[in-house]
Amino acid sequence: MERLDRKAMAARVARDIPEGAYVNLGIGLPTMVANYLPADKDIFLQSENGVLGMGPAPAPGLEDPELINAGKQPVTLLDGGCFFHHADSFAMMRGGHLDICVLGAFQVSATGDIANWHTGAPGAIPAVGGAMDLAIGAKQIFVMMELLTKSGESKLVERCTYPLTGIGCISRVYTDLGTFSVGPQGAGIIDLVPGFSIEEARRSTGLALDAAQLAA
Amino acid sequence: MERLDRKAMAARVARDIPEGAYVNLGIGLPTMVANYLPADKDIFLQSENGVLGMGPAPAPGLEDPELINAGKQPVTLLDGGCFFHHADSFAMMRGGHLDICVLGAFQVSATGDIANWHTGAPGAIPAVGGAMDLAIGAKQIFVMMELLTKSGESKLVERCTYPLTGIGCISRVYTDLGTFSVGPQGAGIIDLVPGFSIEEARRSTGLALDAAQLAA
Amino acid sequence: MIDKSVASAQAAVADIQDGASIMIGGFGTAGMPDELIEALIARGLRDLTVISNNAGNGETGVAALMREKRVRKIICSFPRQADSHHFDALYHAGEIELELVPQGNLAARIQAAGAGLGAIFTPTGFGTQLAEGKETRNIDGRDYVLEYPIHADFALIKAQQGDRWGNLIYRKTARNFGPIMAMAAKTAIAQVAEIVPLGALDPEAVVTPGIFVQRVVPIMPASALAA
Amino acid sequence: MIDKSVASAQAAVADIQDGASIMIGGFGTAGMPDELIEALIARGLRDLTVISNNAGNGETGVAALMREKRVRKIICSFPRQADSHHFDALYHAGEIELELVPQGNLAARIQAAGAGLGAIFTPTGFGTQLAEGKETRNIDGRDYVLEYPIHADFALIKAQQGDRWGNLIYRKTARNFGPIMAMAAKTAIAQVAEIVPLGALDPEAVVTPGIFVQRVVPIMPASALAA
Repeated sequence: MERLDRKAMAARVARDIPEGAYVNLGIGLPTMVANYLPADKDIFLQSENGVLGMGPAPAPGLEDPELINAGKQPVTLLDGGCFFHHADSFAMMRGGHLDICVLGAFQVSATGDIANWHTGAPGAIPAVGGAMDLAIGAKQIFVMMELLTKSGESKLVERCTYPLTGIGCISRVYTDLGTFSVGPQGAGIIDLVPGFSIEEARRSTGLALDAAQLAA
Repeated sequence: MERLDRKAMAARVARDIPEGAYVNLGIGLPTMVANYLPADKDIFLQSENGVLGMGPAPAPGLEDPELINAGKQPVTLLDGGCFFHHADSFAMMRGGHLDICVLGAFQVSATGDIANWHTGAPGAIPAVGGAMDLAIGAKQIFVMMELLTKSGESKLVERCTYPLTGIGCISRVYTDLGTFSVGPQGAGIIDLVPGFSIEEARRSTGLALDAAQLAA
Repeated sequence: MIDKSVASAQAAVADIQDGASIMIGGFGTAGMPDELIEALIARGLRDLTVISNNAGNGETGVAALMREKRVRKIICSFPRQADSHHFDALYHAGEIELELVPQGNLAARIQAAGAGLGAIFTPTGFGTQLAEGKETRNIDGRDYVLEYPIHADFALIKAQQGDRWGNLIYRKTARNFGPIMAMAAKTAIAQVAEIVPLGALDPEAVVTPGIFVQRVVPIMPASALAA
Repeated sequence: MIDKSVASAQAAVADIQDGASIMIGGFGTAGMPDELIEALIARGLRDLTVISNNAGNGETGVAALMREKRVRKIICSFPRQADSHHFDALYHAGEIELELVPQGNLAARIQAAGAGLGAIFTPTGFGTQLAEGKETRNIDGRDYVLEYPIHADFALIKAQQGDRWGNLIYRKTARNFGPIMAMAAKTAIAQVAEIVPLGALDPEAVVTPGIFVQRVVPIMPASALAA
C-alpha cells in the first residue's frame, strides 16, 4: 500500500485549506503544512505567541530571535501581517475567529476527542502549552498523525486512553493511510491510500468506519 | 459663612491631588478641577472614552471632533499621552489602576454609598453611562457636590434614598461648606468653611459627624 | 488574492436582514460610522437589535435609525441625552425595548464575546438596580455580578486606515468601541478614511488585525471632500 | 516631574522581598527580561512564586532562578522542555510546586486580574485533568470552566522603547505577555532597549500606557553593545 510520507501528508492537508482561511499550524508535523500552501493564494497563518500573517522561514543569517513562531523557530512576517499580545492572540483562538487549526495527536476518538498533551506516564512532567486552547481554537480542528503506532495500535480509537486535551472538538483526521471524519456521528472514511482497503481500515482501527463519504 | 463657589470647590479638590496621580474627572463640576491642577506637576488625566494624558481645552478653531473627553467636549493630548479602546479603558478603571476619580452626586451616605445616576422619578429615562464603573474605578473615589439641595436638604445622608450607583466606594466628599470623610467608620469632618460650625454641620446633615480629623 | 474592500456603504450592508443584531461603534462625535448607518437605513429593515453606547443624538446616525422605527431593542449605557428625542419618544410610547448596561460592563461583555468567554464576574453595578435578578458572588472579599457576553450578527465601525486584509488603525478617541465590536460580531464592516496598500500599516501599530474584519469601505471624510 | 526611569536593573528590583509573586514575561527567546532576572537572582531571595509561560531553558533567565532554588511555586503552561533540566530536577525532588495552566487560560487569567474581574468562565480545558475539581457550567450549550485571576506583586518584562511616563512599545513577538503582565502586577518593571523623550512614541501606537508601568530600565541590547 502507498503509505504517505510526512511531506505527502502535509501536502494532503494543505489541499483542504482554502484561500482566505485563517490557520494555526501546531508544533511539529503540522508546521510542515505551510510548505505546501499555494504561494499565489492569501492564506493567513497565525501563531499563538502573537503574530498573524507569517511568511516562510528566513534565509540563513537573517533570523531574528524576536520573530518566532510557537515552536520557537524563526519566521518572517508578510506585508499585511501584524503583532499582538498573548491575551488578544488567545482571544483570536478561543473566540472562534480562526478557520482551521491543524494539530498533532497521540489519539483521536471516533467522536472527536483528542489526546495530545500528556502520556499520563508516572513521573512524567506535565506540560500543556497552548494545546488545550488550540484544540477548541478554530471553526474546524484537524488532526494530522500516523494512523498506527510503531507497534501497530490504532491512534484513531473508540475512546481515548491518554489524558484528554479536548472533548468532541476534532472534525477530521489526516493520516499516512487515509483521511477520516470524526464527530457526533462517529468516524467515517474520506479517503484511503491506494492498497489500503475499507476492510483493512476497519480492522486496523477496530472501528465501524462509515464509508458513505468515500468517493467512488 | 464663606460658602465656596464652584471654582473654589474645584481648587479645594485640586489641592488634594498629588503629583504623579492618575485621575479621572467626572462629567460636569468635577471637570473643572483640571483648571486648578498645578501646571508644573505631572498629573495624568484619563477619560474613559479612551485617552490618558489629556491636556487643556484646545484654542477656539482648533477643536478636533475625534479628540474629546467623556463629556464629549474637545480636549488636547499632552506629549506622552496615548489612546486605547473601551475595554482597555475600563480595565484601567475596574482594575484599580487609577488613583483618584472625582464624581458628582445626588447623595452620598455616611458609609460611602453613592447615588448619582438616576433620580428614580417615574417616567424618567434611565441612563448610566460610566457612572457605576467610575464609582468603583480608582483607589480613592472623591465626590464633589453642594452639601445642601436648593430646598436645604442634606445630600450627605445616613442612607441614600435615590437608586444607588455604588456601595461603600466613596472615601471623601468635597462640598461648598466643607470636606467630609465617609466610609465604614461613618462620616467625619475634615474641614469646614469659616463661619460654618461643627454644630451647624451636624444639624444640617442630621449626622453625628466625627470631628476628630478636623484640624484645630 | 483576498480583498476585503467593498466599493460602497450600500454594498457593504446589502446582506443585513430584518431582525439582525448590529453593534454600532462611536462615542459622541468620534467614531460614529455615519455613512454605514445611512446605508443601513436605506435598506428599510425592521426589528433590529442595536448595541451601541448611546441611543442617538439629533437626527443622524443611530438617532435616524430610531426616527425611522427600525429598532426593536437597544442595548446601551446612555440613551438619555439633551437631543435624544427620537429615542425618548419611542421609549415613552413603549415601542422600544431598552437593556441598560453600565458602560464598562458593556465593553467587557462585548470583549468577552469576542474572546470566547462564557461569562464574567464584574464588580461594576453590584448592589444597584442594574444588577437586580442577576447572579452575584463574593470572591476574595469583593462582590461581583455575573454578566454574559454580547454577540452580534454585524458590527458597523469607523476607522482611519485599512488595507485589503482588513487590518485597521483608528484616529484618537474615535477608536473607542471599534476594536472590541469587530471581535464580537460575525461580520465586521469598517468604514475607513483611506485604504492603503498591504504593508503600509506598521505591523506594530495595527490595532485591529484583519482576522476580525470582513469588509472595509473607503468613505472619504466630508472635510477632505470640501477641501 | 514624574520620571519612572531607573538607572540600573539592580535598583529596579531592590525592593522585591522573600515570598514575592513575580510575573516574568517572555516566550522562548523573545521578550525575556534577562537582565532584570539576573538582578533578581543577585538579590538572593527565597520562596518566590513565579508566573511565566515556561519554567526556564538552559542556564539563563528563569532557569537560573530555578538552579539557585529561589522559587517555591511556579504557575506556567509549559515547564517541560528539552533543556529545562533545572526545573525537572526540582520537580522530581518535590522541591517546587507546579500549577499547570493552559497557555490561553494563563493569558486570560492575567488579563482578568489587570481588568479587575473576579472570575471568568473559559471553555479551554473543560473535561480534562486540568479542570478537575474546578467549577463548571454549561452556558448556551457550551461547557466552561470557572477560572480565577492571577495577580502578582511584581512583573518583570521586556519592551523596545519606553518614556519617562512608562509608556511602552514592544518589538515583534517579544510583545507576548508583557502588556497583560504589566496590568496584573502591583509594580511593573520594564527593561527597554531605549528610553525616548516624552512625545516621541506615537500616541496611536503605544501598546502599554504608562499607567500600568512603575519603573523603566534602559538595558542596551548586547547586539548594540557589540556593534
